[in-house]
Formats: sequence, C-alpha cells, structure tokens
Amino acid sequence: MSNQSSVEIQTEWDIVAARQLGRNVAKELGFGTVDQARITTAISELARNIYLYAGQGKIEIQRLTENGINGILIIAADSGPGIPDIRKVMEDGFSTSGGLGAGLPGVKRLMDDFKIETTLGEGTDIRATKWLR
Amino acid sequence: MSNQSSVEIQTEWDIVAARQLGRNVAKELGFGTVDQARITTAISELARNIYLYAGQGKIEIQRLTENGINGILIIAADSGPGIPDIRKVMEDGFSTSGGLGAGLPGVKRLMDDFKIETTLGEGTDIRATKWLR
Amino acid sequence: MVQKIGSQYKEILNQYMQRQSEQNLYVGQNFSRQLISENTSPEDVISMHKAAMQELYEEMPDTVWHSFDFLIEMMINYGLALQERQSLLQRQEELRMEMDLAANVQATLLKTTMPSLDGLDIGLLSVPLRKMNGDYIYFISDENGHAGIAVADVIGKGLPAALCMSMVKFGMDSMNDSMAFPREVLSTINRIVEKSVDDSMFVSMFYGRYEAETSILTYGSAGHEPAMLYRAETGEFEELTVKGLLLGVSPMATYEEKEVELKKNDMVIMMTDGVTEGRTAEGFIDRQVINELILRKIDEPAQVMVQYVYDELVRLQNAELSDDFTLVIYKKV
Amino acid sequence: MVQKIGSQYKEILNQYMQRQSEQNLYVGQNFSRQLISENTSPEDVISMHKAAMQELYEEMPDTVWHSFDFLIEMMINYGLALQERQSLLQRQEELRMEMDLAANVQATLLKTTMPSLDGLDIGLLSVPLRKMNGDYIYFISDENGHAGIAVADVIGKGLPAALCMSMVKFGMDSMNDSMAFPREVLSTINRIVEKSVDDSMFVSMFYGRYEAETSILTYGSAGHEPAMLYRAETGEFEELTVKGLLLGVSPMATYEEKEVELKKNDMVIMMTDGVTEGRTAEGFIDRQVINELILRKIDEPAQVMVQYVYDELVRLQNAELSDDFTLVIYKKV
Ligand SMILES: [Mn+2]
Ligand SMILES: [Mn+2]
Ligand SMILES: [Mn+2]
Ligand SMILES: [Mn+2]
Repeated sequence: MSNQSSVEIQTEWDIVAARQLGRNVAKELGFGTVDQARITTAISELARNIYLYAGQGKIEIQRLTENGINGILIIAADSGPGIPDIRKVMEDGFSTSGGLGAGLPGVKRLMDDFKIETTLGEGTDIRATKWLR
Repeated sequence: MSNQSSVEIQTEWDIVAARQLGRNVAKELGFGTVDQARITTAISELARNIYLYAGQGKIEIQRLTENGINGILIIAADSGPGIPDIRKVMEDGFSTSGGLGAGLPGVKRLMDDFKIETTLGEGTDIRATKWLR
Repeated sequence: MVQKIGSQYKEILNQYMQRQSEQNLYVGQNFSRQLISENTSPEDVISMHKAAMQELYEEMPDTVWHSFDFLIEMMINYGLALQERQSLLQRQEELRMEMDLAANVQATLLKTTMPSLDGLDIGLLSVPLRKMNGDYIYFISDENGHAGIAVADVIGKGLPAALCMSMVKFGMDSMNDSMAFPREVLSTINRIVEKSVDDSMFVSMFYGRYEAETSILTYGSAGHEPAMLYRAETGEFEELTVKGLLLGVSPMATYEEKEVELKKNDMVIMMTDGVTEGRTAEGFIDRQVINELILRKIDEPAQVMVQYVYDELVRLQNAELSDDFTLVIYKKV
Repeated sequence: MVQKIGSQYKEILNQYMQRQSEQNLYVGQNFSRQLISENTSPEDVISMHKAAMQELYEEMPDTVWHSFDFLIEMMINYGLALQERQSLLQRQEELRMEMDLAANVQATLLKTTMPSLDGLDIGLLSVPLRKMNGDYIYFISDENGHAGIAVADVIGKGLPAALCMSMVKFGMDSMNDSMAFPREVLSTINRIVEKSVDDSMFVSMFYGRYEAETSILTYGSAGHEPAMLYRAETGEFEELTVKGLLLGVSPMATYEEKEVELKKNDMVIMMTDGVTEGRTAEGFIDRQVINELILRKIDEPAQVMVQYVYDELVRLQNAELSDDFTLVIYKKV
C-alpha cells in the first residue's frame, strides 16, 4: 500500500512547502514531535540540495506499509549534473564542518534507510525511509 | 588580589559542596548562568577525579584580579598515585567515549587556562582559571 | 557579537511564537546551522532561549525559568561533546594530509610504466578503497616485444598493506627480467615475501608474460583471483585457473604455469578480488555481471571498458566499495 | 527503555523544581552523562523535558509548549553533530589500530641483524618519535669479519618518511655486499632514492665499513650528522667529518670516504640529528653534553652507554622528544 504526493522544487519557498508536506504526512502517520522534526530536516536538506545544485527537481512523499509497519518514504529526484564523487559527499565533516548543513550523511542518520543513484549529466535520485516504531 | 576558600574531598557529598562553593563564588564575581554552570562542571569533574582516583584531596577556589579583570581559579590538589601518562589522559575520546564524563580535556575546554603537574607516587596538582569577560 | 546573536534568536523565536508555521521553523533551523558553524554550544542556545522568553513573556511562572536553568545544566556535557567533535574533525584533517603525502610517496615509489606492445590494446584501472592502495600492478617490457605484468593484492588493507607492497615492487625491480616466466617470478617473490614479512601477511599475485611476436600469454597465479579469457570467435568467457599458493605461506611453494594464444579481438581480463567480491543489497556481484558489463562495451577500446565496468559496479554497490579495485584488460587487436 | 529514561528524567527534574539545590543539579548532570553515553540526542532531551513539564505542570500557557517545540527543531542539527562525533571517534580508533599494525609491518620489513665481530662491542638504540620510525639502521656482515652499517634519517617524519625508508632497505638488500666501500654504497643508494621518490624527499646516511682483521673503519656520509671518534689514549672526542650531498638531491653526487684505525677502548659513536638537536628549556643540547654522558659510563658495555645517554636526554628534555632518536656505539675491545 502506498499513497503519494509531491512538491516541485524551484525556489526556496518550495523547500518550505516540501517540509510542510512531509511534516503533515509524518504527523498523520503517528510519528512523534522529534521524529517529525527529523523527517522534516531530512526533506529540507534534500530539497535544499536540489535547489542549490540541480536548479530544479521534485520531492515526493510516500506512505508505506510493510509487514503491518507504517513508514514514510522521501524521494528526491532531479535531472541536474549528478554527483561526481559520491564517496566524498557521504564523508563526515566534508559538508558539515563548514556549517553548510547536515549534508547527505546527515540525511542518512536522520532516516532508517538511505539509497542514492546518480549519473553524471543525467541527475540524481535519492530515497530515504523512516519506519514508525 | 586573591581571596580563597576550600573543600576537602573525601566523600561524594564533598563533590557537591565543592560545586556549591564554586558556583557561589562564580555568581558573586558576576559570571552568567552558563559560565556558572561551566565552572561548576569543571569543579565537579576535578573533585570527582580526586574522589575516584586519589581517594582524598582538596578543591580550593580563589578569586583573582589581574589588570583589572576578575577571574576564578580552581586548584585541585591530591597526594594520590599521580598520573602515569599525561598525554593519554589529555587525549580526546579517551575518557569521554565510555560516558565516563568530560575528563581533563573537558575541564580544559570549560576553562580559559589549564595547568597540570603530576609526580608518580606523590600526587597531582591541577590549576584551572576562567576570566570574566 | 553574542548580543547580536541573542537578539536575532529572539526575533526568530518571536516570529514562531506568533505563528507556528513551517516557514518560521525553517528559518529557525537555518539559524541553528549558523550557530553550530560559529561553535555556539547547546547550553548557550538554551540560555539565549531563556533570555528571549524572559523578554517576550515577563509574566511566566518561575517554574518555567527554573526549568530552563535545569536544561542549561543538562546541556553542558553535550556542549563538551560538540567541542570534541570540532577537535576530532581537525585531527582527521591533519591525518588526511599526512595520508595524502604518504599516498603520493607510495605512488612515486610504486610507479610503473604501461608497455606499448604491437597488437595489444591495454586498459587499466586501480582505485584504492582508502588513501593507500593495497593492490598493485607492475609492468616490465623490452624492445623485442616481451612484457610482463604482475597484478598483486595484499591480504589486508590500508597502511600495513601499502608498506608490504613496496617489497613486491623492489623484488620485481631486482629481478629486472622482462623475459622471465611466471613460475620463476612467483617463486622469487614468494621467497622475498616469506622472508621479509610476518606470518600474518600474505600477497596474492597473478603474473602474465606476453610475447608480441607469438601473441602467447604465459600465466601463473599465487592464490590470486583467476583471470578471464574472452574468445571473440565464440563470444564466451572462460576462467584461467592455475595452481599456486599465496606468496609468503611457504618458502618451498612452487607455481604451475599455463599458456594461451590470443586471436584477434580476444581479451584477457585480469583483476583483484575487489572487482568480484562487491556486494549489493541483493548479494554478491558474480562474474556473470562483470562479463555482461564488458559485453556491452565490447567494441570500445580497453580503457573505456575498464572505466565502464568500474562506474557500473560502483553504482550497483551504492558507492560503498569494500576493497581496493584493480582491473586490467589486454585486448588483442 | 525510552520510557524508562523519560520517567527518570521527570523524577530528577521534579526534584530540582521542588528545590533548586546544587545536589539536584549534580544528579541532573550525572544523568546527562549517562544520556550521552547512550547516544541520546539533545533534541530527545528537550522532548523528554517538555513531556515531563507537561505531566508536572498541566496548567502552563501554550506559549511554553510552543517554545519547547521550537527548541527541538533548533537541536536537530546539534544532534547530528553529536552523532558525527561518535563516528569520528570510531574512525580515530580504527586509524590507531591501523597505525599500530603498520608500525609492526614496518618493523618486520626493516629488521636487520646486529653482526657479531671479533674485538667489537656494539650498542644500539633507535626510538621513534611517533608510531613509525623515520630513522633506520642496516647491518650487513660476513664470516670473514667484514661488516657494513648504514645509519639513515629521512628528512620528514611519520608515514611518508617510513614509506621512503623501505626503499633504502631494499636498495641495500639488492647490493648485498658486505665488502662494499662507502662511496659505492652511497652512490648506489643515492641513484635509487633520486629515481624513486619525489623532489621533496631526502635521506641522510652515514655508512661505515669495518674490517675486523685490521680494525679499520672506512666511512662516508651523505649529509648525515657527523659520527664521533673517542680516543681512549687521550680521552678526547673528535668529529668524523666527510663530504657528501644528501641522498636524492642529484644522481651525479659523489661521496668522499676516509678511514680510521681503532685501538683498544676507542669508540665510534654514530647517531641521527634526533640525538643532538634535542632542546631543553635552556636551549639546544650540544655535543659536549653527550660526550660527558658517555664519559660517565666509559667503562660500561656499549649497550649500557647508549641506554644511559637516551634516558638522560629524555629527562633533560622533560620527556618531550622532537625527533626520532638513533644512537650506535662501536667500541673496540
Ligand atoms: Mn588487499
Ligand atoms: Mn582485495
Ligand atoms: Mn627524520
Ligand atoms: Mn632526524
């Protein structure tokens, strides 16, 4: 079972809209305040990456149910330049030390599951899931 | 100018008494709430080290004035076994990762100035200062 | 400075207190980022929060203010942990620089020159998992079209492996014989490794001796990942298996050798286990996958093939390699 | 689990709200330590705080609860920084283990056997500043009483220096000639170093060839700290100066050599600059100090002398060495 909705990211305001969408869904699914804030932060980070590095793209939020457990899936997709060195962007301290934000390692930590696919010149697709425990 | 007072450390209650003394002096000197808490934490850590590793010793609190600036000096003195490897106890993550507390690197960070003298079999003398800015 | 941050905080908090909107939370969180980058401790954040609340809502019960004092006390150790992170990041940066320098030294020490041989198109890629490569390729060649290639892998990674590898290189240098056969090369290097490193370090090695005139590759292996032979005529792959113990196990080890004659568009694909032992969420990547990747670029130059195989395997493994990666293709043209 | 922590928190907070005593803050701070060690994020602390306050004081204005929600949002990035610290600590621990292992590999790779020569008492000590030694001693000897000793120092410390040293060792191994004279040895190793490492890496080296039959030491130096000669007859020390460029500067470098005949109780003291360039609070330690230390143990075996010099120099420098330390004494007996 899944149920989806999405926000196109083009301006900084769209980041806020994506956050709002994610927070609403998280709340409806029954996530607590702290987890709502974590999910929203992850969305924020992904949307901001699209806004800053890809120019435009889409954040999609899906409700998941697997083995009777509910969860939320964030999909961040863009057709930007792609990430030349994934290992580098997944490294601790690479983006955060300059105060640039949580970065992708942050998103990975905020969520339970994290997958990234990127092709140079074609774009990037990131999927992050959090389960309701 | 200096003005002192001290607490003998023998039981865990004495740690609390040393904290109280330090917090009172810090407050009187005009340190804000956060700095009061930092100074108190540093005292707590030093007193706890005496209690755990030296068995007994003394925490002394002095008021300092230098070039018109007020400050607080914590002296932690014991005649315990001394520290065999100072480089090791001053290393990050050595004491903190196990949740053992801030350790000596923590005390150093909480205060402006930190000095340690230790002799095996004779004891340890630690002095830490914080200036009122 | 602190005062400026405090009044910014108050302003942002006030906006949120007026209207609990996502927009105001977003602004708050961006501000928290800035605070972290300026090394503002969490206890300072609580303290600013308390001060802002006191200015905005004077009439609160004392309980509220006490509750913030308690939180400040709770956050002191969190603040210390955060400062520790700062110094760990710095130390990591220093180590990174030392490792970079060491990796350069290693690269210069171990440099080898790809031979240019009549009728052979060579593609080569060797990517270390961390800074220092524990895989190693050594070439030797002469003007008469004889060329040797050693593909080696130290069991173990990182620094210890890298140190060990310099030994293999100096062993090959001291033989200095482009016409040597695999069984001689492998037993010589085996004796050096056995003598020079402790019992827990082993090296696997594939050695291939190619003669341009006859297009014959003679090969031997010391417990190394088997090379693959691609026959253009049938479009099929076969493993080049050959017996031999890992280097460093026993000074008495002897090595088998076999030969294969390459025809036009045939390929020999040499690799380390970092190529074949990748894992995806679905399990290990098997040789079938690698063969298919090669087939997709079968008409391209050897260098394009190795790069494509690497890129695709990285993608399949979600960028999480677990070993040094070395792939060499000899393509008869 | 989380619930248990929550109710503990509420209890501790409640105590503090009843009475704002130092005792209760102490309990709270000890609890915060436990929370950190269990990886509880600061946003979780705020959330527990809010929940506890809600249970303890239902009647608070909504503003208070909103204010905590805002704090939770502010703390998310702090929580991430804390998790990053955790993984940095882990990585640091891994690196430490890797360095230890690498130091072992290096020690095994570079091991050398002290020769036993008629009429010569040898003392030797080499202590690295950090994990990896950038100083190196190499011995070669035969049954006819010929022995060579190389004392080398890579300019630079740590990892890059250690990697470079393996090259010197393999160079010496490949010469494998205990009768070789310093000028040949130094020029051979010079060419290897010059060829194999980049332009920023140099090695200083002292080479001594000793013949037991004649008691003659022939020596040369590639920009290395001069050795000292002690004459038992006069009780005086003199420097054994000899010209030669650092290894790796120019492939054309040539090396001078000189010889000295050792009489009974004469000594040759070889060292790296880590011995002579120590600093005390009063300034550099000069050779005079070292000579005096040796004189104090002049009737002891060579090994006792080197150990004594080391111990005393460490004491003088307040245990803060600034370079790798290597000292060798040849004493004619
Ligand atoms: Mn390996
Ligand atoms: Mn491998
Ligand atoms: Mn050195
Ligand atoms: Mn030196």
